[in-house]
Parts: sequence; structure tokens; C-alpha cells
Amino acid sequence: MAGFDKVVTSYNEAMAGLEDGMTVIAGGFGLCGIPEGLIAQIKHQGTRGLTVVSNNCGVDGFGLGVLLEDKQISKMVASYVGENALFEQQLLNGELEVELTPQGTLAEKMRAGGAGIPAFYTATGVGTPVADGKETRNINGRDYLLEPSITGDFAIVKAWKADRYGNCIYRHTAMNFNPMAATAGKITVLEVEEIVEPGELEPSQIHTPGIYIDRVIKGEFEKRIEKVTTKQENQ
Amino acid sequence: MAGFDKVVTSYNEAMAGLEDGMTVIAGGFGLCGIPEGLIAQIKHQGTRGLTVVSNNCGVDGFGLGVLLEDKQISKMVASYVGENALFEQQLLNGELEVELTPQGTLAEKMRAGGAGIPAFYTATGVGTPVADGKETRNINGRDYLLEPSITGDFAIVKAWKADRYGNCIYRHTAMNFNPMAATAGKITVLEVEEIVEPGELEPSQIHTPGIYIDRVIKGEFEKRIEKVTTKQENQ
Amino acid sequence: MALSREQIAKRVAMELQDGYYVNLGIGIPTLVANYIPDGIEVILQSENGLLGMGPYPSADQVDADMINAGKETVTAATGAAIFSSAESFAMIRGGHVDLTVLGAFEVDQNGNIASWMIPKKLVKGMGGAMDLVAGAKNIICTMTHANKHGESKLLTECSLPLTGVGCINKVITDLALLEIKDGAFHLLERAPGVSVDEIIAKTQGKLIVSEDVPEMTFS
Amino acid sequence: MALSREQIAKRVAMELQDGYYVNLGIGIPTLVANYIPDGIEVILQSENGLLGMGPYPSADQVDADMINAGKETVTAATGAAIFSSAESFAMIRGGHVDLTVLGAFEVDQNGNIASWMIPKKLVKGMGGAMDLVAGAKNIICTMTHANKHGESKLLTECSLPLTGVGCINKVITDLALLEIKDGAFHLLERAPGVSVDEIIAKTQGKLIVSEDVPEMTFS
Repeated sequence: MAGFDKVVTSYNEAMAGLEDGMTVIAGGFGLCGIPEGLIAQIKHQGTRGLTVVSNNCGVDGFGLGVLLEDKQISKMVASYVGENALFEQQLLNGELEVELTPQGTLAEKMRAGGAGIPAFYTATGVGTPVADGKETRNINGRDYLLEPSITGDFAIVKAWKADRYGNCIYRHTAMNFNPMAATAGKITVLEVEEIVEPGELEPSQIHTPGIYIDRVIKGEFEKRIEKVTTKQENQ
Repeated sequence: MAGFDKVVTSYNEAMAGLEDGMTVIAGGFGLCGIPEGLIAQIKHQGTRGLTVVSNNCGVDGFGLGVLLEDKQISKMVASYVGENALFEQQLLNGELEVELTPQGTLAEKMRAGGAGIPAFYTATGVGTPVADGKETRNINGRDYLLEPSITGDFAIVKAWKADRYGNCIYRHTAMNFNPMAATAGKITVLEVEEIVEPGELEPSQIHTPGIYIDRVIKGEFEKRIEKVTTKQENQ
Repeated sequence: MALSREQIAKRVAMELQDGYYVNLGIGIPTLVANYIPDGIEVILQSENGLLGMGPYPSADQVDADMINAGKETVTAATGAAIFSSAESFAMIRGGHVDLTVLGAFEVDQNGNIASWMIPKKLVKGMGGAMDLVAGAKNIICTMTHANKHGESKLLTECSLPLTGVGCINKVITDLALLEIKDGAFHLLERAPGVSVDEIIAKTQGKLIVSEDVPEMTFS
Repeated sequence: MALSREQIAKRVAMELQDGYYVNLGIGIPTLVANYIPDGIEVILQSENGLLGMGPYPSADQVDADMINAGKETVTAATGAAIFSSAESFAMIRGGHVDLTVLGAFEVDQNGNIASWMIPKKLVKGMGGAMDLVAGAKNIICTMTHANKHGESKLLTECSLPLTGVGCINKVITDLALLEIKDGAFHLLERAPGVSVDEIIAKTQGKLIVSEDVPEMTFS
């Protein structure tokens, strides 16, 4: 069964092969559903000059934000990069390049990358700064932008439960960008809360089939919350 | 709750509004996961001049094949149309037009149609008769075809269980083309084996969210099998 | 008198129809959920992957894995569905959401909207706003009619970089409800106690005013 | 002697490697599943939406909702995943399947394949074959070396409409195992008892033959 036992037991193994200048696609939305241990490992390894593709860049001191501390990210592709003073500072200093991409376009670019679709048309961004330098084409009377897909050298993904084949499920809205990120890495590393036996996950309820996954590691998660909002406070 | 009670109790209501010359997208793969009662209703209504988009066209006397009996289909978009003598005959007579589409391209065209993507590039079919009349474009050193998306006036879909919101799950490989078909109809009608109470389906295990579904009807299914293969016969 | 944020939200809520799937943006639009009229049911879509957003949780229900697009902790309503960001924007881009409510810096008489970028200020990103305005069938923009210097935000032509082109149908401000069509703002309702003259004075874009502009009612 | 269908399948199976995700086409390729070498594990993908195809069911396990791409009733192996056709072809098109085995009418020295359409005969459709050949990293084509009239099916240039361009790496016929590269068939192995001369005679395309061509072994 060696061929399909994708479980690794150390973070060094999990991120082996990550080199300076590579592109890393990361799942997560804000701090929700992020591969905390894999991010910490990238910080630990000290890999530099990374292009990171993720909806957000974490916050100061948590999530992808920690990779800013030692200036490991040279380019960020994201839809929203607020809540991060260090990001702001490095951007203004010219130490960090940012490519802002509409959220739905970003999700679809990752999916397309994983699905072997090199480019697709979308109405999102027509007539806006997002259209600069892109082909605009009229199809059936409406204008659309041509958007190229995204793939990464690595994808880092957080799921709830996985088996050793890499089949996995996500928990609640911690799914977000993770399923697309999982498909778009040359090497996809999955960090999970729990490793289960093959067969425990119902086949038609698996969110990401193991074929996309190269390595699986069990992590411990802090699961920090950006905005705790409760009934008492708000209603 | 009227606004979200999508359950109808008669097949007349289920297919109300279907008119001659419309495009109908149908889920299913061969005879597996087909909306049997909705197909029977189209036959019963006698609607003609239909363009039907589905991976296959059933077999003689079952599945979409029954719509051939009274020549209700004028054009079929499919990837494989074997196992159907009547189909063959009408095609040779010029009574039926067929647009053969690679299976993966067909699935993606339906998904794109539902997802507001008017066209995408794929390597499938480059250099083959499928490329005739289509734009071929080199992207990053490889040739790709531009494929337009597909939408239908109606989509007819078969699921296992649904709630009155139209949230549904499919059973085993009866999923096949149904999830994409569900997204691509102006009116999408879902025929299911069982209607369950809202909340019975775990939110993150729903295959097709109800937003895509307009009407839900409980059906009775024969579930004919094309090729019964068993261990005894084959091993 | 100019409407409060809550009153704007309340007026927006009256635009909801039974059976609508609705996406509510951050800020005033979020408040709309508190004023859904009796007797109708709407389902709230949150673009991070939740259809059927419920109320905020009680303190002991708070779950880091259950948030909305504003990154607030929320609950899932009965009958909710949860899915990926790609699926979520397939819904949005594909026109399956019936109504989107969002804020803006500026709108113009051609339905253009600017809501994400002020040059020389730090750009935080457009999030899902460009996808929402490109995909929604029906968009209501909520905003103050003028900025704090009294300058109109309803313009002949947006001055800021756009979020979307020709996509806004309706604007509900602290002063008025306006429809955008045929290259003009059409004044349909005014806030209680606000004069037509004040609205004319604070609208830079082309404004069509009928003879009798009713005051808003809230029920 | 020319290989039987089972022997072709057996030789193909020796190309499998531990940890491969494999898509097996209809016909001879399907038989490959019966000869997976001991000590290795492969996972079979069926393009109707099944990763981890198991053996045929016993009579009482037969389930109309559990079929493969050949529309045969099958089972799901432990650790299987089931998904939509769009997801299935995302895997295929995206190059995530390690090996595809399929039949053909013709292949040529440039790796082109014709497998779905014979002009003047009724066209039944390409099914998933075009997607499979465009997406797979690694494709083995199984076929008889010549047709029943003795005419070669390994050609300079395919005469039938193509399924895919420049995509076939390896051909395993009833007579030989050949690699396609640099615009030629390279004869790597011959079937036991089949002479190099017979293979040369039955190969119309450019054929590179090394000094010593070993006979196939099956273990």
C-alpha cells in the first residue's frame, strides 16, 4: 500500500521540495480554514521570494501574515489584503508586489488551473482596472475578460478529515478556497484535524478526491477568529 | 414559506412552460441517474422540435430514446449515441441533427453555462473534426479550442433526496451529469426518490444547493440497467 | 430628515420578495437582515460559501469554522447549504442570486459603480464586489447621498476607478430612493421630511423628478 | 504467436506502477484490471465519476446507481470517491491521471490516434476518448497490429479522423510493444515466437528496430 499512503509525520517531509521563488497556492478565507502548521513550516524553512496565491494574506502575526515578518513573500495574488499593517508597509516600500484579483475570478482561476483549462471568459472586471492589459471580447452581445488560470508549485490546504489516500472533507465554511487550491498544486499538501481509515468517508460525500493530494499531515489548529460576533452583542 | 416550497405534485406542473423548439438539458449517463418521470411527461406532452443536450440519448424504448418515437427531438447534443436503432434511422433519414461533443467538454460546457462563463479553452479535440469552425489558440505553447458554454430553457435532473428548498444529494454514480445540468437550466426541474425535511441533509454534504432548483417532484423509478455484469459471469 | 443607517436598511428590506436569494454586502446591507418583512422568506447567500445564513450565534455556539463573507461568526439556517468559493461564485456569476445589496463610494447615471479603490489611499482589494455586480440580476446600492463635505456621490460619471459598468438599477440613500435607467437617476421616493430641492441640490448626475414625489413609508 | 486479448492486457498491466491512478478504456483495456501485479496498488478511475473502481458485484450487490463508464455494474473499492462528470474530467483534463489505456483503429508515428469515427459508417460518438487523450500524461494504446485483411494499423499518418494529436507514447499490439518518439515507432519487445520480420512487414509507419529485440515476458 506504499503507493497510496500519503501520510507524513513531520512538517519537514510535508513541505520538502519547496524552494525560493516558487509559487504557493493557499486555501482559506481570512483566518478560516487555513493550513496553520504548513504556513508555520514555510516560516521555519525560511523560503524566500515566494509568490503566494490566496484570497487574503492573514493578519499581523497570524495566518499568511507571519510570512511577511521575514519578507518571505515577494508577490501576493489576492482579492482582499486589509487587516494587515505589515503588508501595507511592505507594499508602500515597494518590497512586496500585489496583484488584486476579484474573489470569484480568483476561485475560478484556481479551479481552471487544476482542471486543465488554460483560460476562460468572465464579465467580472470589465471596464475596471482589472481589465487593464487583458483581452476584452464581446460574446453574444456582452463584454467579457479573458482570464488565465493559475497553478502553483505547491498548494497548501486545510481539511477536517482525510484518509491515507488523501480523500477529504472540509468542515462548514472552512471549505472556502481549499477545494480549488487542492487541485492546482504540482505538489498538494493537506493538513487535517483527523486522519481516518479508508472507507470511513462515504464515497459520494468526499469533497476532494485523493487524486489531487500528494501528502497528508495531521496538524493542531488554533483556529483564531477574526470577528467574534454573537447574538448578545448585535441583536 | 411559499416562496421556497418548490415541491410540485403533478408532472404537468413539473414541466409547465415547456414549448416546441426549446432546449432541454438532461442529466444522466446512459440509463443511470435519469429523470424517468420527467422524460415520460415530455413524451406525454408531445412537445416537438426539441434540442436535447445529454451525454447519451437513452436506448430504444427507454430513457431519452422514447422521445424519438414520435420524433420530438430535432437536435441532439451528446458524446455517445450508440445502442439506439431508432436514433440511427432518424439520423440517416435526416430527421435528426446530432452535434457530437467530447464528454468532458460537454460536462464543462454545462458547468460553464450555469456559472456565467460564456466560453473556455480546452485542449480536447484540437486537430480533430471537433475543432472544425472553432477558434484554435496557442496558450503557453499548446493549442487549445475555444468552447462556448451551454444553457437550456429547461434542465431535467434526477437526484436521490431533496428538501423543499431544492437542496439535494445524488446516489453513487447516478450523480454523473446531473449536478451540471441542474445549474444550466433557466427552469430546472428535479425528480427525486425521496423528499426530506429541511435540515435532514447536512449543509456541507449537499451536492446541489437549492438556488439552482425551481421545482421538485417525487418520482417512481424503474432504474433499468444497461449491462448487468457480475463476478460470477466475469471472473 | 436624513435616514439613519437602520432606516436605510429597513427601506431596502421592503424591496425583498418572497423566495428571493439575496446577497448582502458589508455595512448597511448587513443590517437589512434585521428587517425582513413578516410573511416573506428570503435566503441569504454569503460569498465565502454559505447559502442560508442564519443569525449570529450565541456565545457558546461560536465556531471558528462558521463565518460569513465579512468574517463574522454566524450560524447556518435550517435548510442551509455550504460549498466552495468556486461554487459560490458560480451561483453569483451565473445570475442565480435574485438581489444583491451593496455599498458604494459613487454611482453614476449610467449605472456604473465605484466602491473599492480611492487613488492615493491604500487599496485593500475588491473582494467579491466585482463578481457580485457583474453577476447579479438586480442590484440595490446603499450609500449616503453626499459625502461629509456635502459633495454629491450620485454623479454624471464616476470619478473613481469602477467596480462595474452599467450594473446598478436602484440606489437607496439617506435622502431618497432612486431608480437608474435611460442614463438618468429617477427620483421615486424621498426620506420623510427631506425636500425635493435638497435632493436636487445634492445630486450631481442627471435627475428626473416627477411632479409629486412621495415620502417613503416603512411598512 | 500473436498475443491473445488476455495476454495483451497482461503485458499492459506490467506497465503499471505502485501508486498510479489509471483510466482503463472499454475492451482489452478493461481486462488489465484482472492482471494487476502483486505488491502494487493502483486506483482505477472511471470517467462517469468514480475513483476507486472495484470488481464486478455479486448478483445480490448489483445496483443500478453504481456503474462504470462502460455502463457495466461495478462496485466501489474501499477508499473510493464518487463525483460529477465535470469533476471527473477536471481530473482527466488537468493531467491528474497517471496512465490511460485505450484502444484505437489507427495510430501513427507522430503519436496521433484515430479511434472514434470511420467515415461512411455510423458515427456513435467519441465519448470521453478525446478528453482522455488530451489530458493524460501517459497513454498506452492497445490494438491488433494489423486489421483482418493484414493491413497495418501503425501508420505513417492516420487515415481516419483523429481523436487526438501527438499524444500516444506507447503501443502494445498482439505482435509487439512499441514506443513512439521522434516521429517513429521504436520496437522494444516482440510477442513470443513473433519474428522481427513479421512486425516490420505489418508496420506501415517508420519503424526503428534495434539489433536485438527481446521477447516479451509476462512476470
